[in-house]
Order: sequence, then structure tokens, then C-alpha cells
Amino acid sequence: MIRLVSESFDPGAELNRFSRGRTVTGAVVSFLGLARGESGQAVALELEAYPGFTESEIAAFVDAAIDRFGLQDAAVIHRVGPIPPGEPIVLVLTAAPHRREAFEGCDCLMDYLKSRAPLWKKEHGADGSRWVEPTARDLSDIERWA
Amino acid sequence: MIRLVSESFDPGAELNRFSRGRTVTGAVVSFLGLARGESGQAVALELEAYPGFTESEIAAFVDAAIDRFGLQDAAVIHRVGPIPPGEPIVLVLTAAPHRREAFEGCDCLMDYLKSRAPLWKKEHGADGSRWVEPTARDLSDIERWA
Amino acid sequence: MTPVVRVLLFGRLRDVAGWRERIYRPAPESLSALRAMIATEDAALAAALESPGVRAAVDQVLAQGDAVLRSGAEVAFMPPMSGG
Amino acid sequence: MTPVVRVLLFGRLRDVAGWRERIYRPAPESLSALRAMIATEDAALAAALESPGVRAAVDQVLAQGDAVLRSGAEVAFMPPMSGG
Repeated sequence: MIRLVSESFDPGAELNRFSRGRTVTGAVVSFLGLARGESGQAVALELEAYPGFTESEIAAFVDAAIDRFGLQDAAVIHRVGPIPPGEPIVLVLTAAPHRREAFEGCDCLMDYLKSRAPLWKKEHGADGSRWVEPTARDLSDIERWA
Repeated sequence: MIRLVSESFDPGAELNRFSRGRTVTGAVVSFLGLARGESGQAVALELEAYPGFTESEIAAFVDAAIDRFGLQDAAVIHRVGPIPPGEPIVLVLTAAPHRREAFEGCDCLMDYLKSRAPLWKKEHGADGSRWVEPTARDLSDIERWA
Repeated sequence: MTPVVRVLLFGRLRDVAGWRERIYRPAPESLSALRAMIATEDAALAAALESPGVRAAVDQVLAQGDAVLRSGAEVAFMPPMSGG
Repeated sequence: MTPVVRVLLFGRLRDVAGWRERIYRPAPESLSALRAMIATEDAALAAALESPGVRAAVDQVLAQGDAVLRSGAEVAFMPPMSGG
């Protein structure tokens, strides 16, 4: 399940919905990304997507990750538009029989979202705005799964 | 925060409580362990702790993990007593500025809980009961952090 | 009806160009013809489109190299991505 | 008052012994004296206590090797652990 949302969402409700009623799943891993206020200063984030394309690209990567890691299920909820500090940006959920697969699947999906998913992130700070591009760390992180 | 609970708990509410009001945290990782019904068959689990000792041993390991991975916070909620299939057994939460530390901290804490924390797990199946001991995989997993 | 192509810009490309979406009429017949058309009117944008990591999609499918554009095609230019 | 030691068993050790908690009176003076006392009355439990991975705690602190037992001490024997 891939969802782009322009309003704040409830990570706990999503986690519960995702994990409820599972009797063959032993492990659910979630990653919740929050908008930080950099060095105590309020920085507004803005996330842009390419509606339709973004969801289908993410869905294709999620399907590949489900196969690769033997996941029973995976979900991505990603905020778009302006995001105030402290609010959720992204929630990635993975379900697997055992913990290693659930951890690795979630980790890999986050590396993908940080460096290859069709999403563009702008930071609005006191000293102006800038588009965020993948860091050297992000680019080496995604290489771990090559 | 370490909590042993003898009733079912609400993982989503715990995730929300843990992540609320954070503006310097960028990443919250959660691991939720669920009681599986092995091969479609209902298996009741039973978890035993050594009250007092169990909490303080887990707390000492959590504090060490906070230092080691540079976590901003970590929490463990662990169910004790009988646990029906599908219900939460354990929830581990980690908060960090960036995702790598949050993932590794959570992963390491789960490896610890599986092989070294003072908890004993019994499976009640159709063909009797057995105490679960760490698997070879569990023992090699915890060695990753040595 | 004159053939048209709709062009979408994302991320910093939008700031370079000063627009987000534009109709090109008459439509260029290929992705390279579109790039050439852009170069004649906005050198800075044309340079930005050639910079490392910029990808193009035609009708929501990533276009490898050149691509033919049907009338009504949607072309998106996307700089390096960063979500999460 | 006669010195006593309280002994707690966990996991499969409890199934081997058939009990979970017991008072030893008069108290053995050390962990090794306690093990010897157990061996005289339950060879199976004594063997289980020596099996790989079994740890002992005295007053909720892991006991390395032998340990002196004060009167009223709480001794726990713990087989290999597995939570999560």
C-alpha cells in the first residue's frame, strides 16, 4: 500500500492497522521520519511529488523489496506539501515471519526513498530555501543493496 | 523506558507517545514482535521474567545502546505471561537524529532480547510444550555487535 | 488540431525556469527536439536539464536516451530525488 | 533465627525440579555449598544447573564463579534466555 498524503497522518493508527489480524507474521518493523527543527531553529520542509508517477515508481520498488526480502507485506505513507517541524514525513512498514527480513526490507526501502524515489524536498530556513539532494551517505547507503 | 506488561498493549499508542513532541529527532524505528500461530496451528506462548532483575538488566543494556549508537531515546515494552497468537509480544522503539543509528540501535536491542535478556519463552503446541532457547541464528546475530 | 506536448519541471528545475508546467505547440517530435527547442529560449534551463542526475519521463515512463513524442505527450524533467 | 536462603528457578529448570521457589534452611554459606546441597537431594536438578549457559544471580546480581551467601539471600538459577 502506497499513499501520498497532504495532511498530517497518525503513525500509531497506521502501525496498528498494518499489524492487526496477522497470525503468520512474527515481525513488523516501522520507520517513522519526522521533520526536524534544525539546531533549534524552525525549518519548514516542503515535499513535492509527481502524482501518479511517484506512487507507481514507489509501488514497483516496494514489490521488488517484498520479493527480495521475502516480506509478507509492506506499506509506504509519504507526506507531500509543507511540513512543520516535529510532524511525520514518512512511515515505512514491513511484515515478515522473522525479524532480520523485516529490518532489512524497511532499511532498504528507506534508502530508496532517500535517494531514488521521485520526491523532491525543499528546506525553508531563516537564511533562505534550498532543494535537498541525496547526501554522499545516502548514495553509499543505497549501494549496499545493489 | 522499560516496561513488563501482563496484559495486551497498544503498539500504535506507544509509538505515538514515543515520537510526539520531538523536534530534534529525525528517525524513529520500531520493532513489533507478534505471537505467531505456527503453520496455521494455534500455539500459545508463555513468557516468564524475573521481576526486578529482568527490568534492570534490560535497562542497563538499553543505556549502553543509547551511548553506543548515539540514540536520543529508546524504549522496550515486553509482554509476560500467556500470549495468544497474533498479539504483541515486544515493542522496541529508538529515536535518533538520522535513520542509520535508529535502525542499528533497534536491531541490536532485538538481538539482545532474543538471546541475552532474562526472559524465558515457552511454546504450548498440540504436541506438548517446550522452552525456546536462542537459535544458532540468534547467537550469531548478537555477535554482530560484539 | 495542432499537436502539443505538455512539459513538467520538478524540484530545482522549476526554480531555474520560473515555471512548473508548460504547453509546447507545435509539438517537438522527439525528446531531443524538445531539448533543442528549450535551448533556443532558455539556455540556463537547457544547461540544468543536462546536469548530472536529471532524468526524463515520457507519459510517466522513464525515457532512456531519446524518445519519440506523440501528440498530447507529457514530458517530465526530474532532478536528483530525495524523499523520506 | 536460623539463616535462610531463598532459591528461584526459571525456565526449564523449574520443570526439571518441579518447583519454582524454595527456602533452604539452614542456609548454605556459599553458592558452591548450595549446589552441593541440591546435588544430595536432586541429582537431575544439580546436573541441569551445571549445563551450558545456566547462570546464577545472588541478590539480583549475576554471580561470577562462587559467591558468599548472606542470610536472607535470594539466589536465582537461569537457563539460556530467549525473549522477543
